[in-house]
Amino acid sequence: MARVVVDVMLKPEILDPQGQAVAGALPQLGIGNVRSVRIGKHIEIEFDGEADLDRAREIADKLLANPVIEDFTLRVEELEEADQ
Amino acid sequence: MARVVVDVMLKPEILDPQGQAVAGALPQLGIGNVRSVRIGKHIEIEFDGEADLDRAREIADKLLANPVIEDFTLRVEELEEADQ
Amino acid sequence: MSMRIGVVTFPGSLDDRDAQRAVRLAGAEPVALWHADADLHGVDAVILPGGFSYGDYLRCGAIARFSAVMDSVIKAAGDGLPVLGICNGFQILCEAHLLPGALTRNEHLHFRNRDQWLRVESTSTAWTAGFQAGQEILIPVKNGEGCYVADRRTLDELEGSGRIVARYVRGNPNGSQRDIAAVRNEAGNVVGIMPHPEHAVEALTGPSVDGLGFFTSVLAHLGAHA
Amino acid sequence: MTATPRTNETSAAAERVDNAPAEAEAPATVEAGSAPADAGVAPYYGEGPDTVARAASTPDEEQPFLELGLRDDEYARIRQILGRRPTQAELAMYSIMWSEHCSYKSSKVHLRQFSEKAPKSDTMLAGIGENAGVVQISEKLAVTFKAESHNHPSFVEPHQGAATGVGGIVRDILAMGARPIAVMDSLRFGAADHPDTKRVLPGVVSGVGGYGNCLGLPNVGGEVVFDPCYQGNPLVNALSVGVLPVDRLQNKAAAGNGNVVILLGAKTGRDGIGGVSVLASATFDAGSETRRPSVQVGDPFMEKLLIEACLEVYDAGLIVGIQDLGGAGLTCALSETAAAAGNGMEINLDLVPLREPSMEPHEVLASESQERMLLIVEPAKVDAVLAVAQKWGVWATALGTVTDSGRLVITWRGETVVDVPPGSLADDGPVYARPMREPSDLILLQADRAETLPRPKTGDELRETVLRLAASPNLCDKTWVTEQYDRYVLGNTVLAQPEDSGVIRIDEESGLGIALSLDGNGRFARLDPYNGAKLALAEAYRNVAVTGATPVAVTDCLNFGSPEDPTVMWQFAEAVRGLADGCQELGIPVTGGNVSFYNQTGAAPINPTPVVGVLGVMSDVAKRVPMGFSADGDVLILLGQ
Ligand SMILES: Nc1ncnc2c1ncn2[C@@H]1O[C@H](COP(=O)(O)OP(=O)(O)O)[C@@H](O)[C@H]1O
Repeated sequence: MARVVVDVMLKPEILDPQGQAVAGALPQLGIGNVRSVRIGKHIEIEFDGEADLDRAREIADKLLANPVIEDFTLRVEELEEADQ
Repeated sequence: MARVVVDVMLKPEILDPQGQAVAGALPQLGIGNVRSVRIGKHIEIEFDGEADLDRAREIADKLLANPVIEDFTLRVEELEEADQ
Repeated sequence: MSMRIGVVTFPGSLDDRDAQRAVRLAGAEPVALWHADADLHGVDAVILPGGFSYGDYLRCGAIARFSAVMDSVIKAAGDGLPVLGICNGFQILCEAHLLPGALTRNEHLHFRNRDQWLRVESTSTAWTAGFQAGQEILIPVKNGEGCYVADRRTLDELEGSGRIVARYVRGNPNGSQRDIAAVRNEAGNVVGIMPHPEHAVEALTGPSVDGLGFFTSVLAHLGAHA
Repeated sequence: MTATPRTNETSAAAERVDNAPAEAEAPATVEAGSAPADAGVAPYYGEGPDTVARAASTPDEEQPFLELGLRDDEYARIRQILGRRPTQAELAMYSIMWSEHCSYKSSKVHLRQFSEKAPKSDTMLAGIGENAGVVQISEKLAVTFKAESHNHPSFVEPHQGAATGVGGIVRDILAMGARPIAVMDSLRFGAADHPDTKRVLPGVVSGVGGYGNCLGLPNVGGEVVFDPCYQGNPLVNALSVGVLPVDRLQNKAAAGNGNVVILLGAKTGRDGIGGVSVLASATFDAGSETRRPSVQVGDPFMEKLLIEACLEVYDAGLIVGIQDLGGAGLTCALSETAAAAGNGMEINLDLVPLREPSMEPHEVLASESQERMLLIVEPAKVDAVLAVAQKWGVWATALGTVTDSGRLVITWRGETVVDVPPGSLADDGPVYARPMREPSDLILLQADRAETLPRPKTGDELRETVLRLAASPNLCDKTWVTEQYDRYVLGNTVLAQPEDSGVIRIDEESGLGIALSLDGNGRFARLDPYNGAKLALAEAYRNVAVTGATPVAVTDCLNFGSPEDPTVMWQFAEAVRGLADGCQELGIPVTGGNVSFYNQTGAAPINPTPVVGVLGVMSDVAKRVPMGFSADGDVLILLGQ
């Protein structure tokens, strides 16, 4: 069993209000050295058998990312690696 | 200049309706070998100078993730690496 | 002298003027508080209103929780000041850890606005003392992230200590665990509620006037403790 | 903003402008640096920008005006106006301002009837030609409302297209000096069971809801209609209404030599500059691929802050003029405000806060970035305006000054790239009397009468018909849609869905309020556009009247196919004539509206779809009449035939 990780981000030229709002709030936390924040989606797809990169790409393309405004990257992740 | 990437995921015991909705739609695409889909946030923080991992951890801890329901992971990413 | 009840405006607060109206209709004086001003101006109670503070982009209430006014609210709440968080205000109270649990994306993934029946289960709070235990009331619910979650231990503890203030009845609009619509802190001065009592204070504009009870309750509570 | 194809772009210039007095930005964002001077820049045009001086010295340089949607004779006229070829930035500006969407070049000759046939009125404080019509409803208060389309963007990216449609109409209302108090949406999709409807409908609904809910504006009504003719071309028509004290009415004229021009709100990015990418590809060999049309993304949180900041600026009397930035961005705002005052302007484009520092001048001028307003401010009040912006966390940047030169002069990196008479952009665009012809199939369509359909004859058949009707997508319950909209926020919603009209209380003390309805019927208009438009008007008028309100004003959204198709033009002309006649008969004016042409898939236009909004006034909303039976034993009476 293995996992494919898909990261979906807005294309660079597309406005990211989320990231902007977070970046704008950082000074309130006393943080001044951040230039920008961009926020996207992190998706973990677990397959029954092998990690199926082609299937994952198809899922990302059809369901996870909106090609009009978003790009995505894919990678296989070993499952031992626990979160956090 | 470099970037810190923070991935925020719901804790495993918290229901993820978005991930479930995607997983539930897969059979319609003829995809049967997916065991589960979980959807979280992928956040890219760019610093003015060096990538500041401690600051990033502080931001993630205080703001980006809610410890009641979410976990996060951090990593530094080199900036040459273009998006997708 | 009439009671003075503060209503905080954050950038992106939307129901702040509605909360002020409800306070006025209940017979108190609404006092506008500003997120960047730590001064609570001597108010007798505070309402954190609904809306989309900071666009609610990251997580509802996550950013608002760091405002100057919240430092004061957190401190005053510890000293017993009655605080009511409605919708976004409830989310802010959870983010500030004044209340347990968290509010997440509605189970059905849509924003939903409907007239909702609730059962009031705890009347030992500053904001619900005027209701009968078990009373069913009708007030609007409207949220995209109103699904109340907490781990099982917290939920059991809330239930065991009577800290579930209201539950959804005749349908759960967002998938909240154990149909939770409102909770309180241990002392009962801090209450968070997802539906909007301030939208049910006039027969002309609301589905009922049941919401008024929250605002008259706090006045009675303040009067009794004056 | 509408569905018409985007065009745009050029650049130009001669001489330079000097720059603006002050620059300030609010702390809303962390990204630093508003001036693009420090930008890492892609080489532009080899030796630099296409300046006015360069344009004068290279008269024969080929320009992509056709790709920008300009005709040969239009291009020739631009050259004649300028006495030289336009610069790239200028060409962009003319192509935008002379597009169908901005110039109303095909519709103007017909729309005149609205003014000509309108009843005399002294309560109409602003009418057609302003950002939105304004009607006085009491000694102290006025109401402004308008409908607008965002059809094409909503097909490309349903959520953002619909969201920015709401954002755009709300800024029109705001620009009049009003606090927006409600929205409505009239939606048309393809067949309910078509796979693409599954993509478009939920996206549009979440976009309308997401933006309106986050702005805190109750949604008080609208329509959801399904018809295969909208499959490739859904209609998203949004209406907003606002209220203002009569003496807070704003106007867009950039009056007063020496006054400062301030851009307020979001940073400028490459949003919606699809048309302009033609220019990019004409001047860049490499790298132009990344410059493809960029979807406009809305930030309702920013718009909420913008609303509060503008209202504070109005109440403190800090501005002389204001204009929202809509589909044509800075180009439209600068030229319209200057033209409205008969003035000139000197603008330093380097001062525009940019999201992407590498933007070219024509891109900055054509950008459709959302959540921006242009203010005209006396120099002594600039600091006060900047302080308000700071308080609300929105960017505010002085871009230049009003002049009495009669020229709009724009510099970029020290060079003049635009030098034009603003009126030539805003007011003197081409006007066409397009050929018109009745569709040849109309007779056949009209001959196919309902009377020839089989009628249910038995109780069972009748039952089956009733059930089929009740379950049909166009008649069934719309709760799935309307539940996603906040109808309670602001606490003044007296009637909303499922009622025939939205009713909103304006004055808590007196109970003064308004009623609004938004209706259309494309199928009927296809059969008879003249009466179809009248029918839409009558429906909205009746819906308002039955609540107990007195109808006082009309707005419209006229959704049609290509005006270059004579049969579409005929449908349009008939519909306008019908609406104007209907308004004349009912004695109420059209105070504003919107034309959306080119709603077609290939050669197939949508059904002609005039959507009509009617505003009514009620002296005491407590007397409103809701629909539905209120008590046992009430008597039912059918009025009319
Ligand atoms: N897109 C929409 N946005 C807001 N309200 C809507 C929308 N579509 C329908 N409604 C509302 O839902 C209710 C029912 O709509 P509909 O079934 O079309 O009724 P009617 O035929 O009486 O107009 C009406 O109050 C209408 O205003």
